[in-house]
Amino acid sequence: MELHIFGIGILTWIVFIPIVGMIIVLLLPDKNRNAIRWTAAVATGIQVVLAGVIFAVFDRTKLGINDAESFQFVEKFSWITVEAVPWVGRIEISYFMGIDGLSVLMIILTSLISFIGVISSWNIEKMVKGYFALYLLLVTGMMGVFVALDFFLFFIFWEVMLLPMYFLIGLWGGPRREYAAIKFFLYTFVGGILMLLTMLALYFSVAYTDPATGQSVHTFNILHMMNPANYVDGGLLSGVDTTWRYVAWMALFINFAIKIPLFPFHTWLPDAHVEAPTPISVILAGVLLKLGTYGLLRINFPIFPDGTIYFMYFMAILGMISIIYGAFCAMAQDDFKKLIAYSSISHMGIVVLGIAALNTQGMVGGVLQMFNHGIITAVLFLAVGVLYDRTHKRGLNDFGGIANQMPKYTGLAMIGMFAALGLPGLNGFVSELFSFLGAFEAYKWITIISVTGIIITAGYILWTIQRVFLGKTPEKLTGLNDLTPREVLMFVPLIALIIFLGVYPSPAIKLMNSSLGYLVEFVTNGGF
Amino acid sequence: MYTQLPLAILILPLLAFILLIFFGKKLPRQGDWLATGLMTLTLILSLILLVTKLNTQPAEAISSSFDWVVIGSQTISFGIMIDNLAAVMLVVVTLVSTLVHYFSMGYMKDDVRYSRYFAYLGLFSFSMLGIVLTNNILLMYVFWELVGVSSYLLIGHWYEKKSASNAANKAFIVNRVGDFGMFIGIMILFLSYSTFAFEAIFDSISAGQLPFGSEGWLTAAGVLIFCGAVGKSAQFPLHVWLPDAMEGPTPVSALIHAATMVAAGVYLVARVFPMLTADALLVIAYVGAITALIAATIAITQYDIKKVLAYSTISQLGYMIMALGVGAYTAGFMHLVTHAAFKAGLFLGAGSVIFGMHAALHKLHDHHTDAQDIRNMGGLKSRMPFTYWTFLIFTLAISGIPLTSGFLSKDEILAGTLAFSTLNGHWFLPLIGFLVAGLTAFYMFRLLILTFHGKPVNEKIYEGVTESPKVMTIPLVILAALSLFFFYSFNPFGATSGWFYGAIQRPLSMVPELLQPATYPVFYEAVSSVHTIAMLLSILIATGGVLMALAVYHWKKISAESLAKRAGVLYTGSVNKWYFDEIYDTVFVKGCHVIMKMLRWFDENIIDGIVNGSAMITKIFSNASGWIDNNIVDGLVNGTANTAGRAGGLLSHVQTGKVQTYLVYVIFSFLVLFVLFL
Amino acid sequence: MELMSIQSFAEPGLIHFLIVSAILFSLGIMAVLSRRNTIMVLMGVELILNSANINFIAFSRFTELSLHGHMIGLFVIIIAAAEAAVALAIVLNVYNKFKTINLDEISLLKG
Amino acid sequence: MELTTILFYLFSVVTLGAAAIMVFSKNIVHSAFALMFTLVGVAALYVLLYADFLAATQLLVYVGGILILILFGVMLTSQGYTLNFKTITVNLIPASLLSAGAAVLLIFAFLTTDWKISEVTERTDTVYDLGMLLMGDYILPFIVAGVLLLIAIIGAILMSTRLSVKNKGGA
Repeated sequence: MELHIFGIGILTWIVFIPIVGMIIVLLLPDKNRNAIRWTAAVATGIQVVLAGVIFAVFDRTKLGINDAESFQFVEKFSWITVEAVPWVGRIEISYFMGIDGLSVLMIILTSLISFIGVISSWNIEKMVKGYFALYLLLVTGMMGVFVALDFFLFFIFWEVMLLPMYFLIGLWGGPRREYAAIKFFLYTFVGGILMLLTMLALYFSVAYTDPATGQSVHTFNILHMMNPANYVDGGLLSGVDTTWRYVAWMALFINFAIKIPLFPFHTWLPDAHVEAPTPISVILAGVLLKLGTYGLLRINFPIFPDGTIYFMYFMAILGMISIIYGAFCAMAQDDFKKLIAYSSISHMGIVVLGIAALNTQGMVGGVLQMFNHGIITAVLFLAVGVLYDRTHKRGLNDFGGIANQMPKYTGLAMIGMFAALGLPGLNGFVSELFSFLGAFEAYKWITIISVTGIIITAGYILWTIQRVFLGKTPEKLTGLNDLTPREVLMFVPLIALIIFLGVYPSPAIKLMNSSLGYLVEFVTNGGF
Repeated sequence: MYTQLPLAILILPLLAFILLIFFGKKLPRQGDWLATGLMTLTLILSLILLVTKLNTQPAEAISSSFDWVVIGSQTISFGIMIDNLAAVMLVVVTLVSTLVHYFSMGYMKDDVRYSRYFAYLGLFSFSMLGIVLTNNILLMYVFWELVGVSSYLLIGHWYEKKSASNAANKAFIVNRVGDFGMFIGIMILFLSYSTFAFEAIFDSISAGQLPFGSEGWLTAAGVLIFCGAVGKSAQFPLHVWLPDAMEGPTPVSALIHAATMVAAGVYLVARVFPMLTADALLVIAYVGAITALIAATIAITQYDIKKVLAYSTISQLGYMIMALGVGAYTAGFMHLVTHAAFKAGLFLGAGSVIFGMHAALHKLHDHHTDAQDIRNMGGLKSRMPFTYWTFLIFTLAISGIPLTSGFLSKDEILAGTLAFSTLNGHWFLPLIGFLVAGLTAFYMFRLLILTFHGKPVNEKIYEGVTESPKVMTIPLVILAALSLFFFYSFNPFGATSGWFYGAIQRPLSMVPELLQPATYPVFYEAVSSVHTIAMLLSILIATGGVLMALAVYHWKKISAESLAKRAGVLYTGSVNKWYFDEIYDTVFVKGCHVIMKMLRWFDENIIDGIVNGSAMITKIFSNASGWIDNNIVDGLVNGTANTAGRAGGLLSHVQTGKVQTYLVYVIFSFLVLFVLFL
Repeated sequence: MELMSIQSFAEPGLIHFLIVSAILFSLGIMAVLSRRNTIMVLMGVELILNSANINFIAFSRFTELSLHGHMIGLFVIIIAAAEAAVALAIVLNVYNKFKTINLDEISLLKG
Repeated sequence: MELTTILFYLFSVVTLGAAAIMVFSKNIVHSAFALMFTLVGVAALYVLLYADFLAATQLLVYVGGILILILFGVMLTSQGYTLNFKTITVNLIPASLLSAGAAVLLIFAFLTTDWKISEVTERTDTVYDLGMLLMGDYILPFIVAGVLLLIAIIGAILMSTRLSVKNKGGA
């Protein structure tokens, strides 16, 4: 499947449209704020349209994962090639993009959340130009990570995403923004170094024979890294089940676990969320966290199937701890944003548990949960943002009786809350169901303990609803305006998706079913 | 016919919900006519369906389904299934729901969120009908949770009251605990059989496939699924939410917390009956029995009219569950149906009383007297004749007095337990069954007498109470009529000859032979042999209970206080509901709080501490090097700088102090030199 | 003349690179001399260093300087890194002391 | 025109244009970002000069390191929460005269000098040779550079440490 627009592949378009938007934003005069906003909206809007096109023409039967032939919308140009370096051979870094069932849903999610983020950024008044320029750069970084099939390219996009995020938190954030931004930066920086080291180790261990010239070529191509036949003799990561392969797996895993975030690596998340402005929280929870699990599935699982199988239980247990721990911590919070941040930890734990099961239900459930969680937390953070805009408060105990004041808002926010709670008929349930089903097949007791998380989740969500929406309206909260049309506009697509995917998730599942099934097979067979 | 009609039945209430939630405020009369009309239409369709189904031979289940999702290589399909059980249940749900809609038009008349209320009723009816119609345990779970949510929303209808929102939360969370078990049960079934459909699961079991190859897991699956019923049907130990749920509007209590939703647990057990092993059934029977006993003992000391009814509901639900557990399948389900009628009637009657009391208190501007406390009532018989007479019929029915529907079903249950004990020797079950029958008659007549008979406690209030409007009393009359025996069987002393027993028959057990409970013929024989004894005993005990109540509260021959004193610990235990709330509060709620505080502390101090600690270590190092710097390096540096500074001081007076000015000079000179040497 | 200009436009040789570097150098000088902000001055210095580097590399490409030019360029970059680190530390100290980093307000050197 | 020619002019324009923006922009953050483009452009020019390793180093050290340092400097010295990124120019007239003069003189000198242009050697890669040189002829400068870097790091850390200690004492 290929699709070109003006001779340029659709993936290049979808990745670099925000950069074009960024340049236009930078060229516009500072004062013309609306033009800047509209530029960003149009750029991300085009992305949404392109994502829609991808969704429509995507071939649901092709497998992808390790087979370059069955990736779709592939674009591959050699980018940096250095010939005949002594004792290294030819170095090859290519501009290699393509998507399969694993990434297509993430692309749709990224474009949608980015677009919604722009709408909710409309009322940012401080340094509008800089804000939107960084925002669009961030979007490019995220989108790029999801389409890159060359490790070097992946790494570049990964790092491109971090810098704008750092500034967006550090400049437009709340009172403790420096602390949060630096913490975020350090955490992800440590992860980045681990990934860089592993990338280099992989690079020197993998060489494929160029069919045209017969040369042995070192490559950053992720797909080549998946093939055990491509590992050179005596390479650091050659062989199966070696200590170094486990170490490399662990290094990558820590990098991704920081992003997910899994239990011991999670403390940057609550701080970052609390200080970040609303749209950035939305992006952070909606898309950035998914990069972690996406990286696990795209890189850890197929490149190191032996390590994955070796550490299966470890992952499942971390997932379980995250579910329960995140839920309890969420219950203990008084800050609305912190509560949602911890609930994200809990929900991402479900993703990890699902994918650690290494069977199709778990995998599909996990990836669907990534998508669903992205949408649900986006709604929740938007909901907090709406309240924060009006009252400049985030403490759960500062609210009460909002239901009487803002009925429309309450209705929409409650749907989001119930989706987070895993109510059947809303999308959170479907993915939790499949994740747990898959996990139960692999690990009975771990799953049973994890499922208790849904009781705790019900506890803190209902308690939150009670404290914020129900009860008598205190004096100071009277006279709040209900949602403006712009705010309704940012909620409605997400809520519609929540309900639609809750009732009929088939369109989403069909996209990834065959790819993920193949991934499971590929990993459980040890990479053959 | 069999696909369109059920679908229409399912969708009409949903339509009402959607229309009212979006346009409720804009419609005339806030759209109550729309909700009620659609519900009445649903009732008519359900009746048509029931009649058609009962007249269709053979009486097999009819189902149709569609593929919901394909995951991996497994297809999950959803669908509907109509068998006699479902058809009867449909009519029960739609009938009670319709009557409650009418009743609510009077009861909720001046409510602030009138249209919202009717919308939620629609949502509830939709989900409840979904439970009834589905052919699939996953879909049942889906609707199961949806009724939970609509129950949550309706209990919290007056959410300005803290107690209401607390009760709503409690109901939802306690139900979640039960659903947790059900969820795991569903997972076991799906992993073993790759399907969620009841029929397919039963087929696989009867073909000899066991979950994970072990009989223990089959029993476990049965018990876990029963956990869902324990939550929803308020069985011990998860019964605590139901009395609190009385915070909701009274018609809601009648619909959800008496007639339909709480009976869904019973319906669930009936649905999965073929896959329950003898061990699982025994667990079910004992849970039901314990629930019946606990709730009945609490009910005799309560004073809130709705609380008494709530505990009696729990107790009756325990009866039904026990009946299913011992194998008296039809009797249990029949009790569900008859109970739905008379308990809905009791609640609506109570609603009518509360409505009258409220109106009276409102006129007196009295906001302190509790309108629901039976100690504030008395003698209302003459003020509210319709309510009184219908309430009397319902009370007779629930007490199991002959000629009522309650007698028929309760009698069969008692006979069933007795038969079960003759087969297996579990004497505890019939013992509790008869004891609770007596207690039920006692506390229900206590309620009736204290409310309607005797002298009014407060003349002023008494004067203010008037009969409720027609829209509220007519549903009562209809339900009272349905509480009489001839709707179920023309023989007032034996239900087995009626149409109901013909329509609803105990399904064959599918589990391996060794694990099966006593087969139906064996059981039926045992029942027939003890039926007469059971009937006589039950009439005797019920009459005894009624007489006791009359003696204590009407004729005042025995003092209630002295009875209470003599009972001692039992009395205080009963008044305090056996301390379940307190125990759960200390163990679970407080425990949860302790854990969450601990984990929060752990998170903020230990994990974050490690992160910040690594920063600290770096800082210590830098401090150490800072010391070296200050004392050694700086010494040298300062020495050099001082020397240079003194030298510079000599020339300093030619300086302006601005670096860039110097730079201009420098570059200028450089360029000059450049030109000169070029 | 016209021919020549086209020719010189066509193939970038040594001169072209040198001109680029010269312009870059003068821009650097401009920044160093005219901006008040110390950090801007530092950036100007970076420009000057870069322009010098371009010269070195260009010479190593077009003359016999060969790889030695690269080596010098490498060392320039290294020294630039060290310079930037130290300079910024100084700037921070200055800022801490004077609460400003505008060079014309820091006139302690005034005699 | 050849591809390299086009690229040369393209990158020259980018480099010089960005440098000009850097110098003349009023906003220091803009300047910093413009500097980034300049540095990247210079790296591209290196590539055109077959200096691949230097290009990479330029990117890593300048764009990755020095630029970030500068940004940190900007962040840390912007006053309080009211972000004051504007900078003012001084000495405008002498500075522009001098820099224009420098440019003219330099270009004049470059054009008039008779450069000894040798045969252009098409190099495929330089890393190996550079490595050999670095470990051979240039071993002493290499070590000295290492020591210099170390000293710079220690010095920078010391200065900023004192900064934080003093801050603490002050607060």
